[in-house]
Amino acid sequence: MTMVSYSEAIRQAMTDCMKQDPDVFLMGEDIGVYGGAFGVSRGMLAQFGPERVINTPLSEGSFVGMAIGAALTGGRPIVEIMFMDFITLAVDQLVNQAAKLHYVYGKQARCPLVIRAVGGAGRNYGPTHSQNLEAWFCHTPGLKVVAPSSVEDAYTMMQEAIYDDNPVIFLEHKLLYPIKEDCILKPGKTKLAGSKRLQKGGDITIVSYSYMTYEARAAVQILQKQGISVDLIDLRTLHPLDETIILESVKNTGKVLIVAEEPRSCGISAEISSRIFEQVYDYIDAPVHRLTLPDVPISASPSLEKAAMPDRAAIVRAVHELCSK
Amino acid sequence: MTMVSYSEAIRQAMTDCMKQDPDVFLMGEDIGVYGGAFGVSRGMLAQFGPERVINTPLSEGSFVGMAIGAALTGGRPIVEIMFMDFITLAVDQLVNQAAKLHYVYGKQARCPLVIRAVGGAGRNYGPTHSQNLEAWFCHTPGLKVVAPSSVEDAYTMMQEAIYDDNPVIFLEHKLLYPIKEDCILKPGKTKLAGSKRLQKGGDITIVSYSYMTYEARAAVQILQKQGISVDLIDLRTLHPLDETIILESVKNTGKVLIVAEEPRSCGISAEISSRIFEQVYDYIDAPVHRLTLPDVPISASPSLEKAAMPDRAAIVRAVHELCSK
Amino acid sequence: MKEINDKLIDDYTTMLLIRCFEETVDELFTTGVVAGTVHTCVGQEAVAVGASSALQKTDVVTSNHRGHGHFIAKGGDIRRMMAEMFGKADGYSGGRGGSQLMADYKLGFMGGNGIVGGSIPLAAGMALRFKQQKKSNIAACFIGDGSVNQGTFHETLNMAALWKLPVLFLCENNLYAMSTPVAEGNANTDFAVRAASYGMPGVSVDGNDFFTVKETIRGYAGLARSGEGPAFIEFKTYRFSGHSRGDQRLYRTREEENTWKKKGPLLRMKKYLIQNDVITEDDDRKIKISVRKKVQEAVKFSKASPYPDKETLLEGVYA
Amino acid sequence: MKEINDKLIDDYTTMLLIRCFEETVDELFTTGVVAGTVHTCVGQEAVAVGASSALQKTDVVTSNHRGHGHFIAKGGDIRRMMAEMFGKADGYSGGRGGSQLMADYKLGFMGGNGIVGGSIPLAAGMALRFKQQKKSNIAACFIGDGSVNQGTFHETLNMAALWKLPVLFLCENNLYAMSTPVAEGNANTDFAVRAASYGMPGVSVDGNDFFTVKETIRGYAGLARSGEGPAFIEFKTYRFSGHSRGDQRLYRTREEENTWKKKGPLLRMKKYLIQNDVITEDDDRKIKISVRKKVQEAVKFSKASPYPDKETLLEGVYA
Ligand SMILES: Cc1ncc(C[n+]2csc(CCOP(=O)(O)OP(=O)(O)O)c2C)c(N)n1
Ligand SMILES: Cc1ncc(C[n+]2csc(CCOP(=O)(O)OP(=O)(O)O)c2C)c(N)n1
Ligand SMILES: [Mg+2]
Ligand SMILES: [Mg+2]
Repeated sequence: MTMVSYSEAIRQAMTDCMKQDPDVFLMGEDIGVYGGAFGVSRGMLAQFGPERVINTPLSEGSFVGMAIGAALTGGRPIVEIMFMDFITLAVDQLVNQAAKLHYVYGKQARCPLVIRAVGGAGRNYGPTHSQNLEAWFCHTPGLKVVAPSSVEDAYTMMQEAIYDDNPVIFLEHKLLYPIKEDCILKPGKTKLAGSKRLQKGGDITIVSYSYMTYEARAAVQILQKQGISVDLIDLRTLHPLDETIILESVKNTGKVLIVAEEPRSCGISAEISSRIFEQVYDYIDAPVHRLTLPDVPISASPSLEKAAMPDRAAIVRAVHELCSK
Repeated sequence: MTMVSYSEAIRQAMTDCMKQDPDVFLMGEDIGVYGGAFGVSRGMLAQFGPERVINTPLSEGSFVGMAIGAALTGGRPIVEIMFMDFITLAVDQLVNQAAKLHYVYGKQARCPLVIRAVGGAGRNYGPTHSQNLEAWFCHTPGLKVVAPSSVEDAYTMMQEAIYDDNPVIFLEHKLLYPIKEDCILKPGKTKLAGSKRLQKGGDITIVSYSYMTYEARAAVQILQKQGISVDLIDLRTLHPLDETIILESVKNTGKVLIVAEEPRSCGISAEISSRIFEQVYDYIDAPVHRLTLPDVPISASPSLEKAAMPDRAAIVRAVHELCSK
Repeated sequence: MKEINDKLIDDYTTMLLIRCFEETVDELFTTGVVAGTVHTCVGQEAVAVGASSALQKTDVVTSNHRGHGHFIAKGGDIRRMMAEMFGKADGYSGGRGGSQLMADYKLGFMGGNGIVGGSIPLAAGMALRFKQQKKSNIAACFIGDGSVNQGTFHETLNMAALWKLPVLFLCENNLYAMSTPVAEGNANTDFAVRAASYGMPGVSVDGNDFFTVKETIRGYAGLARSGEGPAFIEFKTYRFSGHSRGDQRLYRTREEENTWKKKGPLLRMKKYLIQNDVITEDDDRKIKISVRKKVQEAVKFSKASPYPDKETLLEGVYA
Repeated sequence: MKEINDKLIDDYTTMLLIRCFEETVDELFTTGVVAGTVHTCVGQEAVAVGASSALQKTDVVTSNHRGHGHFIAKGGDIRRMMAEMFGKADGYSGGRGGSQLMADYKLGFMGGNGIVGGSIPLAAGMALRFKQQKKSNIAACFIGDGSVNQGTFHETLNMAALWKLPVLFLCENNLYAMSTPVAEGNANTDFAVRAASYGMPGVSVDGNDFFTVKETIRGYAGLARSGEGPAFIEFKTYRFSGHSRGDQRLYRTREEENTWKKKGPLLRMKKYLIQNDVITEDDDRKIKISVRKKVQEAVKFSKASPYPDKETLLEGVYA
């Protein structure tokens, strides 16, 4: 066992796949010598050369489109979007090309593409370098959206995303990169799986993903000491969403808190809440509670950024409130 | 009183505002001699000249950005996006510029911009000419999203959108354009208002917007004959959403059907459902039902397109099901 | 000689097939037999066929909204193409894509596109893949004059040139982007100059002359194939029909249309073939009849084909 | 003469102010006094000040991620700028925007931008508005060499030229886009050629020489003002610092940096001023001291300023 960080796990997964499969390659801005803005691909240019670690100009719309073209002809590109905020420039290619071509060309086209999107606030990078925009892609039939919250999942899910035959938006969170876990990373071709119960509990269900799961895990520890037992579910695959495990859990606890770092309206938290409402309404003891960003841009100022972001303390508060109902 | 079509009403509103206010002008592809793909601006080039009816090259990303620049310096541009599907190319400018600048520049910037987005299926135009993508913009703090469902509202709300000091996504539906109503259009500077009850009823609440409201109105007639009395609420303003009238209605009926022509996951219907769940949970007699597009691209084939789109028959069926619970 | 002549007749036949297919499609939509909208390429047949004649079978082609000609030239089965217009189950996309979104990956026809400029990076990405795999195939990307104003055009041409990708940008300049004349959409209408700004060869040629099209493409294709990188070729041509169903063509005059019709690619090709004794007037008639029959069969086939089963609506969203 | 000299001293002082501001900011971020990240323009001061000196007060300026210099040159209050770095309530954006997103609409500084290429259409839109209103103002759009590969660059330059908008695209080519050398991102590194492809004048000049910058901009600004349309000007320059906080500059050598430092804009300006008896060494020292004092005051002001009240979080999303 060794201590591995979240960003190292992603690098390791990409490296392992690239060693094994010549179809896998990287594209993105400053992913070469610089190793990417967050250093995730550091050293990979030296290892694999410029034909497979393609340092691109500032042309998000088109290098994503080129990756799609390469994927349609058998490549398995992994594209880094330096900050998820810039994925706005590639929305057309992702939504009108990558997401649709398999369906609209009558299943002839396959688009095995991974978009590594670096999302999340918490580092004072300001309004256009801190967003989580994954809900848009969950609203887009044909795309898959995944978000690992642990080091081990970062490794496994990156491999799974690479070998999936569909375009996958792979959400990474800035605040997760430095987090280390003691774990062994084993290469292997598993399939993208759905949500996962991280902790079994009977008083309340918490559903979260990405960095919010990290915060939720901390909150669960606090709550445990206070005698509240939480069923903690990490979404992992945000779209297409398999709600089975969530519904099961809610049937048991009767109470749910959904924690999502995203603007509130029309987000993932709303979708989960609605599905619970529709399907296990009879088992619910209290209205579902959503803990999200408010509908407001994310500020650079530490005080405003912190005020906007859900954290462990807010989770604990929300659980108390729900449990007192 | 005269018979006016939905597209004429929009043209009339734009014309009235342009006559009154030199800051108002149009931009878009083929809006000049051609009058726009759906003829909405027909004749306006002749009336106002090329300085105010600006026929653009195929550069959605940048002409939207230019409109934003003009708005920031006091203009009131109205931009036509020929098919809403192409708004994908302007997402960056809308989300990272227009939506945020007022907030992030500390309230100095104002961006009074109207984006006329032609959405909707039903005309066999296929996967990239039939989409409704408004939920993305409801997920974007700083944007307003509105969708008139009647001729009168088309006129009034277009005026309101033009005089609003924020960027407004103005959703038009292809199938509404030819619809005519007997009405008088009066110029005036009212403010964008929220949802509206179109019909009072006690058995069930239906919430819908845009063309789906048109279908819902037809369904309500059918249901009325069957002895089911519907409280019909037309959303009109999709974002920021004021749910007050919906909640009131639900408190009274205890049952809700939400009808939205949009991919199901993370849509507007989910947001409304969650808000109901959160706020009037105790008044609910049956789980909220969402009638939406499935999470699938829209096909060109009439049979598949029809199978995907909610219509009056599906609404009637859903109401029956809900009322039998 | 016989071989060369046969090939010429083949190409001429394909041009006629495209013409007949498109005129038939136009009629079907205009008369409401088929719903929706469509973009036909009547008048532009020399570009599609000249290109396919210059390229190799293993090269790939991407197309745009006006892509029936490109598809037929690449070997597309007109029955399945026609069935797709009808939205039928036997259509290339099983009714899902419609006129703009058909493909045949086995033939290397990588599909039409509903987004102007959308296919530009796709084609370059395919070329990138060829290059990574050290294959000698190339990608040919059909675009219109309107698409050169999309950001993807700029971004992709730069990267294609930078990485010397084997891709040809084949721009059919038919003088209008929908209703907008080229000079109303472009400060500089000399598109070949743009190529220079990316450091790639750019040239403008007569797109209504089959031979010019073919030879120009063959030249640059050879360069691309041998690692010399991409090229941009502009073909001056004209669409005889409106932009799409319902276009009243208010933005241009009937005189202009007539002038161009006289310079049409089919007339010119026919004249050449007859003058050079490749075919006779009678051959020409026969070819036209056979082509018409094929198209009529395709219509029949399409009418008989069922609509896609609603039960399949959710199938194929994911691979 | 006195007037001219005073203006020169003013401009030199502004350049020194920018330098001192940026070095201070760099230190504050590097030492962790301030969190987040920042892009400083040390080494590029001649472009910002040359431009402001050539432009008129009523002209507007848009900027990018590396915009402090542009803002100070346009008259920005460095106390409120510094407070914005600190994320404080007295910052230009009340802590909402941070280093990249500050504006002063009254001064005509229309803001920095977090999206590379994002401000290009904005500037052209402002120019469109001036044109519609028949004003003689112009818009100046500061961009970097990396931004020329964004689709917005292409789309906007075409429209700006097409409609003869009074906008100048001022491209600071500092040889790198983050870590990517210009030749690794551009097939053709001669950017001025791109302008020609849009039918607008394009020129490349020494961006480290204040006088060259000023005169070049003055010329094209005059043309734009009188209805002759836009221009693209490339300024060759160099950023002395890393791209942003934490950049180890592995993509370039220390020798290269030193060569450029010797060609730095401040050294050259000072040399000119002293050689031409506009200032003495002693004046220079005094200016530097006064500038340092101002910046230190700005830091003090910023430290004293409160963080924005959390209660205001939701304020100002809508106008
Ligand atoms: C991004 C985008 N914008 C607008 C349209 C609508 N549209 C389809 S074709 C067309 C004109 C294209 O002109 P050009 O590239 O010259 O091709 P042509 O139709 O002349 O063959 C337009 C505006 C579209 N499909 N995609
Ligand atoms: C659309 C977009 N892509 C990437 C980035 C990240 N980024 C910020 S500045 C920069 C380099 C810009 O280079 P250049 O335009 O030359 O400006 P310079 O930093 O050299 O002043 C990059 C990649 C961004 N902010 N926006
Ligand atoms: Mg054209
Ligand atoms: Mg640079």
